[in-house]
Amino acid sequence: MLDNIEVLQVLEIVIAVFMVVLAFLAINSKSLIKAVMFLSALSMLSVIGFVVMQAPDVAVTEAVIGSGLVTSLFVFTLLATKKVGVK
Amino acid sequence: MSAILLIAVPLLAAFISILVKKVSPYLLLLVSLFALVYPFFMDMSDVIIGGFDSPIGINLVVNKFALTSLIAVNGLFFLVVAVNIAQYKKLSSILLVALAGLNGLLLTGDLFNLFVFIEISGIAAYLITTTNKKPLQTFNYLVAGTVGSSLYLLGLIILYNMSGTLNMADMATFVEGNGMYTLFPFLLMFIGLGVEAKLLPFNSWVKGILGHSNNLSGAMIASVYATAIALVFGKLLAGVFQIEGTLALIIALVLGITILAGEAMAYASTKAREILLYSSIAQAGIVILLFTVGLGAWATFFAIANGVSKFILFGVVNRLTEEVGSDEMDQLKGSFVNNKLIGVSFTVAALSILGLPLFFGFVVKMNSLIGFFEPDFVSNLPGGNFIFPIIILVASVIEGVYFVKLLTKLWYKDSDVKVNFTPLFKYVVVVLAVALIVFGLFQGEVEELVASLINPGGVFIWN
Amino acid sequence: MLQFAAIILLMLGLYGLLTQRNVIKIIISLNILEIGLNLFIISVGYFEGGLAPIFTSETPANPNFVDPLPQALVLTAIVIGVGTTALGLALARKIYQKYGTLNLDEMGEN
Amino acid sequence: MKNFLALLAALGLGVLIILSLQNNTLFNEYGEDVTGRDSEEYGDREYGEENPASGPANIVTSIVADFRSFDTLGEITVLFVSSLGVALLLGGTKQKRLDLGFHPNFMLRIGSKALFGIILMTGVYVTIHGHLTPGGGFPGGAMIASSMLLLYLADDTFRAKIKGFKILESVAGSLYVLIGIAGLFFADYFLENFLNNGVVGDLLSAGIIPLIYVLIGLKVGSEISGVIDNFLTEEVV
Repeated sequence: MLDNIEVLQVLEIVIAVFMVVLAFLAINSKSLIKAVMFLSALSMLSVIGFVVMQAPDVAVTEAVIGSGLVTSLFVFTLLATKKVGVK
Repeated sequence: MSAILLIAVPLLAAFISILVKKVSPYLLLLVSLFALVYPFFMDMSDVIIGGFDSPIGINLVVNKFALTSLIAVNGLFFLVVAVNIAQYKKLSSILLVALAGLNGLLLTGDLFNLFVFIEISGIAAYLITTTNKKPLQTFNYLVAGTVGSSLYLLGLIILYNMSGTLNMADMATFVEGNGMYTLFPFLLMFIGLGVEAKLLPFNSWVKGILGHSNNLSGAMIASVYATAIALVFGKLLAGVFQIEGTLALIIALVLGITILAGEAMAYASTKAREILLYSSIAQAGIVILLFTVGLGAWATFFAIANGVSKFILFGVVNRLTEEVGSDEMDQLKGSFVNNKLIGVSFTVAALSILGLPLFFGFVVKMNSLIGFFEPDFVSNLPGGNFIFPIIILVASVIEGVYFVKLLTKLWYKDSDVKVNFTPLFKYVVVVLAVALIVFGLFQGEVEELVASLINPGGVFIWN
Repeated sequence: MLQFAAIILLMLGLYGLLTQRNVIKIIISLNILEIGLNLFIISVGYFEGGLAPIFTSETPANPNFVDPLPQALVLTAIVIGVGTTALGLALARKIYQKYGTLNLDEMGEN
Repeated sequence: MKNFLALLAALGLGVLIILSLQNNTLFNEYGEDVTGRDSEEYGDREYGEENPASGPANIVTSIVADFRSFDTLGEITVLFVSSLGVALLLGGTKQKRLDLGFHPNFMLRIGSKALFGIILMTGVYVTIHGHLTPGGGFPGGAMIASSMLLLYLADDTFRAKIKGFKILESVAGSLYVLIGIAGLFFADYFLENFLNNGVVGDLLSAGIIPLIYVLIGLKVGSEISGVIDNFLTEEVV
């Protein structure tokens, strides 16, 4: 049986690795809409990071603002500049 | 009366002004006049916000340095607004926020609060530059500014991790005892502010912004903001981080290169606005260099003299450019023949920056140079007593060459360039030019005023 | 562990800012930098076994809270980040209107 | 070559951060205890205590809206000025809704309208309980704005009444500053809490803080709604 602290440590490592990978993908992805989605996922993972580090206030704020509203603003900009193939 | 009103009143006016669009320009004029007059009636004591003593709460530091800075910056701000507001009524609310941000920068005694005010005044500045109608250049400015403030925040957090405080006075005590460990975080904060202050190599945005500036944005960024940021640098360098040794040498060398590179690029340019903007890069370098080596009192007045001159120079050149349609020196040839009064004021401002006798610029430049050789001036740089005065002198010589070149072109005899200046602008420019001369003539009085800024202990700002 | 990820995010954000030539990508890099910075700030206040800084009816006497100040700072930083991002995206639209592209290399002006 | 230099700069930043942190404990066990930091005093109260120096049960809230409330005033100013900027850049006299490229079907329309109410209520709840539970004015206001966003998505011709947002924004912001100035008169300092702090943990506690958080929530909500509206319109060509 793993105790709480160990579970947390494993979780931390997993989140950390995924965050770095997502950031790398967001920067290097050719498609803009994919890059925005990677950024959104990265922001969502950072929310878990904030919860792990005992910062629930920050987590709630980042979840709503960082991954919700900012992503929608990005998508609207992409739609307005007609760079996405949605039709 | 509490200094907090200098920030609270513009903010309140800004929030109200979006509802009453029609009267908002007058509101702006009224509030900026208030901000200019209010410092004269302010109590000289620190202000606590929220009822919690610093470092638990945030405090505002009110001392002679803050008062001097506030009067200079708010005065310039008022003039810029008064001259330009009729043309840019749409920006009233944004300018009110900018005023609150600038006052906050100069007053706050908390390092994180300073970051907030950097962002407020920064965003207001990006929006002021959107009037240039050059979105790409504004975007570059925004990215540079945001990265700069992020680096500032990073440095601040590393310092917080070491010291456990965000208060400037407490941080100064901590830095004094732990000079070595604070080297890198300080460097980050220095770079962060250096972006706004146009220091090399973080000034790639400057050309895009000031090279396409208009009446409002040129005077705002090159005069008001430049003065304010230089004085904030002074506040940090003289009050919080009294750097010395290798770090001081590295920073001073960066500044020296900034000065010489700025002057060289100004020399090489043929466009009037570019000459001025590269010259302001060099001037910013000189001011911050003076703060770095510990000649804070004169550096303060150097920044103010530069701000006043730049107001005239950018104001006139932008108006000329607007009318002629180009800022190539050859196109502007002879512009002053039909505008003698403006021409004389422009010449006074240019010669003052150059540091010729009779002008305010001379008094500050000479005294700053003398400061290096005073017997009780202990330079915190190895060999600093000689290298840096020489750099400043060389810079002045190059300035002399390109300003004389610019002036001879602008005063060229045969010309059909006719530019109309609004009467208000004319008066303001002439009054400022007269002020430059008056301050230059009453040299003794100015020196006394500056001496009163320096306390017996040699400590210049902190009380 | 998370503070290392934060530093790597900071580095990736800076790298992206310096190499990307697309306006949207630059704003994305800026956001990555900001997320890294926020995580870093929180990690400065965290220590293992610390409690979230909220008093409830179950809070023990002498609670061992994590440092709440960095959390308050991050709240401020997140909101400021949204402000600059929104402004940057609005500028991106203006740039697109003017040049017809979002790529800095295709604008023929710099 | 340019990429290499960028890589070098990024690596330099990382290495220097790590080096500058080695002389303290961050890398052994994250940060340290709050002992010795200024923040030691922020949590200086107990659950159920009557009228402490700062009332909220949530310590982060007490920093954001009480100890360092001035920062927060600056922060909403940042949001205020950037929403003004977005309006300046994207707004105009001739505006139409941005074509999203799809028409919402029946399910989306009904579902969004049902969700609108729920999200709005959640936003209000989070705002009002900001001094007791995680959340507060910023996420609460953002949730209110998200509910507005849903309305936009549910109906591709929907335009909100921008004027209403403006009034809300202006009034909330002005009231925040006025509460601050009231502190100057009723107590001694700007933004000082001039009401009784009550019992830590009660809904009606912490003096002016819930009031400030509600104002922040309204202001953030109306500002972000305004930003969304501006992003979802385009000029008529």
